[in-house]
Amino acid sequence: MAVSIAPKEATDLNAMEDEAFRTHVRTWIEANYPAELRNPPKRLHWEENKPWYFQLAEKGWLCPGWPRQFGGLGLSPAKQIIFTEEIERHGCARTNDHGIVMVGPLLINHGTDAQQQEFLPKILNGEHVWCQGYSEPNAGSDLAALRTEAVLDGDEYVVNGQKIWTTLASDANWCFLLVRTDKNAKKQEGISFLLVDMATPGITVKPIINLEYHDEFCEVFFDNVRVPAKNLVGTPNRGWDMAKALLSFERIYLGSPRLSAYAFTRLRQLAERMGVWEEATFQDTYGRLRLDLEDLKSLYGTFVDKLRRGETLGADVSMLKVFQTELFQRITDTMLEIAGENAGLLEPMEGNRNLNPTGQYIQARPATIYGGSNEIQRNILSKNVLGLPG
Amino acid sequence: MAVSIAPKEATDLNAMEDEAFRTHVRTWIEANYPAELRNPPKRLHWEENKPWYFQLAEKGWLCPGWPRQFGGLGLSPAKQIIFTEEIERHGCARTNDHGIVMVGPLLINHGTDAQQQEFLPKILNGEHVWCQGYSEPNAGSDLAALRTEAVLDGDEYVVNGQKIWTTLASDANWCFLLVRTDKNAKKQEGISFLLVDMATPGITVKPIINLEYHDEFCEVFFDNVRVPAKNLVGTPNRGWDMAKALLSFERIYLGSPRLSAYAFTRLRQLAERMGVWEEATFQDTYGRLRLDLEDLKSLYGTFVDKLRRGETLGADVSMLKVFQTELFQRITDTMLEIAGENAGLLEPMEGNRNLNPTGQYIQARPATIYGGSNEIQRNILSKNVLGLPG
Amino acid sequence: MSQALDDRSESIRMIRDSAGAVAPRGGDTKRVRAQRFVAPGFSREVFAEMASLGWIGLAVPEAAGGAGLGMSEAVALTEVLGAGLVPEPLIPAMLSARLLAASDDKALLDSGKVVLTAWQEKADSIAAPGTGDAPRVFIPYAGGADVFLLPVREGNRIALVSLDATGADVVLEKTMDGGFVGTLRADLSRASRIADDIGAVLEHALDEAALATAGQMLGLMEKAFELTLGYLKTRQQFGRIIGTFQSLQHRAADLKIHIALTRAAVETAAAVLDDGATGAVRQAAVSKAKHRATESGMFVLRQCIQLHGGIGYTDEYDVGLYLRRGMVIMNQYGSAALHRRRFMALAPEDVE
Amino acid sequence: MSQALDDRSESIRMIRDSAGAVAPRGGDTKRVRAQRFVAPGFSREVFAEMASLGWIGLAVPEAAGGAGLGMSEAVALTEVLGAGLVPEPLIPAMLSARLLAASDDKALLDSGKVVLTAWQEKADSIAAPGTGDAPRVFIPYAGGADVFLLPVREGNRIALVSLDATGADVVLEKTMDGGFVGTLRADLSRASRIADDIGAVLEHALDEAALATAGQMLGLMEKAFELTLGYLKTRQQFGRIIGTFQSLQHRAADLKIHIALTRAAVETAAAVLDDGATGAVRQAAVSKAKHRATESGMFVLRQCIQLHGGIGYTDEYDVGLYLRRGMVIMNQYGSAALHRRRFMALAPEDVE
Repeated sequence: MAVSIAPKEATDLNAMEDEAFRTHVRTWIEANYPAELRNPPKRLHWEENKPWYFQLAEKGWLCPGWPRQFGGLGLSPAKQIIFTEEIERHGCARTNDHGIVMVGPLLINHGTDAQQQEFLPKILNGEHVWCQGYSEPNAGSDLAALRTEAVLDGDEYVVNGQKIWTTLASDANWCFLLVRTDKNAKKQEGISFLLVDMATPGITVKPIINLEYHDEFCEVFFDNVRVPAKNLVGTPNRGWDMAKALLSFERIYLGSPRLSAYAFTRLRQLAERMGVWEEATFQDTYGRLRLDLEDLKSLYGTFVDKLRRGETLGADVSMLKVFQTELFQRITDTMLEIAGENAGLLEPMEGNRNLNPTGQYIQARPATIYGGSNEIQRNILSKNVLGLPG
Repeated sequence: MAVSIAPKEATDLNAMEDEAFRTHVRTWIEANYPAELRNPPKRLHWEENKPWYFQLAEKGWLCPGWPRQFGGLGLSPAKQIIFTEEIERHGCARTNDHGIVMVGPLLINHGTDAQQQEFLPKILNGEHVWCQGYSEPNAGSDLAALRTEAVLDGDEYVVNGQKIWTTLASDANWCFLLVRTDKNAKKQEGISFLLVDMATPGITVKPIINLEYHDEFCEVFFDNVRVPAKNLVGTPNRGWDMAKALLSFERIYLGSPRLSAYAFTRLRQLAERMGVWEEATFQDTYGRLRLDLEDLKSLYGTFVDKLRRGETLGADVSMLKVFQTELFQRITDTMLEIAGENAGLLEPMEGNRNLNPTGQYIQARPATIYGGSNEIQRNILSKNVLGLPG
Repeated sequence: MSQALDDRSESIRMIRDSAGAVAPRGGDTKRVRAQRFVAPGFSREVFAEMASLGWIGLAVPEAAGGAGLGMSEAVALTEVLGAGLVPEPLIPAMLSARLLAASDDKALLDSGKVVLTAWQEKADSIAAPGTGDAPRVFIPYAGGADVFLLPVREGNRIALVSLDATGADVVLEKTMDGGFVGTLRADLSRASRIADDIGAVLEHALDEAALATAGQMLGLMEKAFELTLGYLKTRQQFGRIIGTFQSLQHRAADLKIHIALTRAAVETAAAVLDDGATGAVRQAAVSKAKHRATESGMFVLRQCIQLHGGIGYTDEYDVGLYLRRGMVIMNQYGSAALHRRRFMALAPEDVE
Repeated sequence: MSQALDDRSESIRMIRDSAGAVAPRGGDTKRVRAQRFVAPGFSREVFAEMASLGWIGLAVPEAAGGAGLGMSEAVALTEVLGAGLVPEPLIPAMLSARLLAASDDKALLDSGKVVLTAWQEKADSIAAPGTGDAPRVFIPYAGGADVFLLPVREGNRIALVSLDATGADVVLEKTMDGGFVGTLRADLSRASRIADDIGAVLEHALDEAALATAGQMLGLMEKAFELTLGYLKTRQQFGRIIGTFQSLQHRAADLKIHIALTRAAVETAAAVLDDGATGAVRQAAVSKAKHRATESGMFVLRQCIQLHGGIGYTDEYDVGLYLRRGMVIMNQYGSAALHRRRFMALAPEDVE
């Protein structure tokens, strides 16, 4: 028998008119989202995030894309887009969402009934907070070169190795992990998907201090970590294709104009504060950035339209990630250029979180690196979209 | 006995003080250079150029870098730089100078006495006008892939093949040619240097119309062209190193700020004519370009200083070519941007040769391609200067 | 917006197909090359064919004698014609058709005559002051006109007069692409008044022409890039297909992004206009599209030359034709700077 | 100019060598890291060593108690110290030394005290209005000052007063690189006047400080690029040394060009100042160098992070230290925009 999890939200929101739905979502967000957490300057930790997370869970809105059969909101693509737009418009912090956007869809598509029954409810109620164990010190852009290995020993896998750039691993109690289960297979083959309880003995999490002096990313070390074999998702040695499919979510997410759009509003505030807003040369720079942003929105819109029509996105979605992240950087470059000596301050200017050129600037740096560096994205575009040879 | 050719210029100009020498050169140029040929919009043909060419020859100033023993001016590096600066400052057209800057030095360094005695005087008196047969349809950036072959038959080489991008071949009566004389050798080996009379039967010159609707470049076809074996320069199959050495002249020449500097003065005139000169945004764009130009001049100066000290230039001279040619393009891009519908006119605006945005723009296009494309220059920089692998 | 686009997809497809009649699919440039610098710079036969296909009055309502289609179809058409390097002055003729539909001389719309509007008084402009005695400049293919329309200011209104081109004082200049532009010094005493108050219609028509030109630039970019990709996939240097060089691959990826941005901006703007937008909303959409098409268009065309190397600099090879056409149209109906300024001068609430 | 540089090559070499005492050759960043966010943000011992090496008064004439060297030596020194990420406020101290040499309190020059000049009244400035009661802002490492110098306007002249830092109202803010800047609200009633007319000297000193900062940026660029080249030559991805990827090779070539342009601009400017240039000629040379150092410097530092990939974003790896220091100094003594405007406002004949 197929798994069935009762959704918390009793209403089928797909039945609402788009604009009514938008208002409904907006109203609820405005009433419930903590004001002091709007547009946070850094990625929030679980401790800061969880009141909002549990509020979403309580409302039944935590997993808007999951089918209602699995306890999700079951929104249509078009409605999901509106939902996301409203979340972004309000400046809600990104939550610890790996369970929601990665593990959930993974298990819904590839999990056993038992896995679905065990894990999905605990994502929905916030009991399990997930992190993603993909990158390794020598397998960053070249993810398929990963070497963390899992060897079957009885009904357990024994995991040894190291992951890096694991976002908010220190907040997570579960980890979905790419491991090598066949060392003799070709690179992309022999990789499997494991679900690992972070409390298992042998796991060490070490935060990485980044250029923001913040600890969003971690290293995670695995030393003879024993994982039940039933926690392998899908077919052994066939984890790579599942992992790649999950990354397609990330590419459209990273191509969303929201980061650039937010930085852009702050650029104006900074320009006004620095007294350059009225200058013709600044206006010209600002106009160029603004038109880039508006055209990015138009291009993004064409991809969103595809989602709305239920189409899958092709490799050309990489265009968004490249242009968005580089625009984000150019906007924040401009911030430093006009900030005078404030370009060197550690904290927001005058205690005003909206005047934080250095924070924005530093935040923009890794955008062109993570989620597949822009060099990788351009490789994808040239080979998979333009058909240029090897 | 070594060759000795009496120089026309009786005075040893090296003995003059630098500033006196500069004035001397400048005065003579101003008195003798045809006013209507200053800063010509296109490369001049021999018919237009030759009065000035013969004037230089008559004065004995045609070959400032050649030793006095070979009939040159014998200028020191420092004096040569001043000489070139004055030529460029006045906007003298580039002459059909391949004999002067390429064949002369080649023969002086590698020619036999007989070759020197036969060819050098005829360069000095303007009887021989040379063109350079290097590039081929499938050997452009990859020059060493050339396939035009010369097979020894008795005391003659029989040449078959095709050259392309031969500058002003239709004006030349002699050609120095890179040919393959050993088909079995490795790519760079088996290449020789031949001197070919363009009147030899079997040679066909076909001008290439370029984007300016001008015929500066030609294709040259060789069909069983018989060249005396004594016209081979240096050691057979060892022409590649000589050819490369001659190209080093070109790299500093192509890095000279003169094209950018000239275009830059015209940008200002155009801006004034279009009524945007006073605009703050234009001033900002202009200021950026101007500072780029000034910094290019500073960098160029450091290389010229090396020449002045008699040092040889390293591969890092490619930096000049890259930055200069791309600056030249950015300046002319800006011209089109402010020119309104004049950006589409074939001829200079209002019959004023100084208002010729489209001519300048089109002229700037091949600058990043010829003389080793900027892609090739960046390869050279990364490998030979920065030591990056492979 | 995108729903509207979906609804129109059939008429857009039909327009694209029909464009093949004039812009050969294979991209044959023989006719285009033969036409260069041969007065009037275009073929009257091909122009007549365009008229008979209903393209001149494409966006004019059916009630006023047009085809009743919209800007989504218009930019699809100018894109295909741009890719085909078609020289015939369709966009100027469409502009005139808009004016004629609002005039007393609707018959002229269907006459098959080449009607060009001499609206422009200075370079880089999208406004028609209507100064009566000002020379009208940069009229595309003015040598081929049968009739000129002239906006003429009368107090607060702009009237429209028509003038037989025969005997008119027109001075022609050659353009980079083998065409001509003309300056008209009109003898208004010979003109006939055909509308009293054409100002708003003209503003609308100029916006449409700017957007159609952006569509044309999109066609140039697409086709030049297609040629370039083909070249990258076949040309060998250093014993390798040059398309395997990563620096060229990444540049090609950047060009693709700029083309995609341009298409999104142009098609979005067309949808906005087809939704009936007026005033600042219309201006914002048009300026955004024309700005992008000019900036990204010239970037792409420049780089296509560079990626071709030496051969790209020859007249013989087609890619240069696209650059030269780009130079001619880049600032028609306003440069990137003009449209950037216009966009920035609009209130944010109108723009978003 | 280049002759002058040749003549000075020996003293420049000596200065570079001696800098090794403070900026370890191997580029060890342990001391620098340990100093971060530890008040006052620098080591008084190292500062004292700099003083004893004669660096504070490097460009002050020997007759006035300085080392009698010039800006060519100064930029060579700040370049090496920049490459070593040395936090001690040498450039501000050199600026103060210039003023002290022209004051009645020359003894302070040799006192070994940390003397900082509180000249700045607003962000992004290179002019000292000398408003008596204005808070003085962005004083580097103000928490470590023993004495503040303040320019104070009196009619057409600018006087100089000194103020014991003990008990002064200084508010500190942390900077990205682990240092501090301070705002001083001075109680002028506690100050002593030490010069009556310091305006021209201060302008000169500010130009020198801007140029020395350009030299410091050059050092940051050079060292960050060196680290990056090393990384490109050793790091493997996709089974290859990443330095074999052409797109990264070409980017590295571009960075090299920007570094070379910066060096040329900085060293040329230093030679111009050492030739005794004044007024507009001096300003043009300095603005050209500071503009280039800021624009190209931040470009290079940004790209060095990118070329490192993820590891470049960690605090643990050194390359990020250079970016953060670059953020702190990029706009000190004037942003790129300020210097571009200043350069453009000068008459061309003064500039060339």
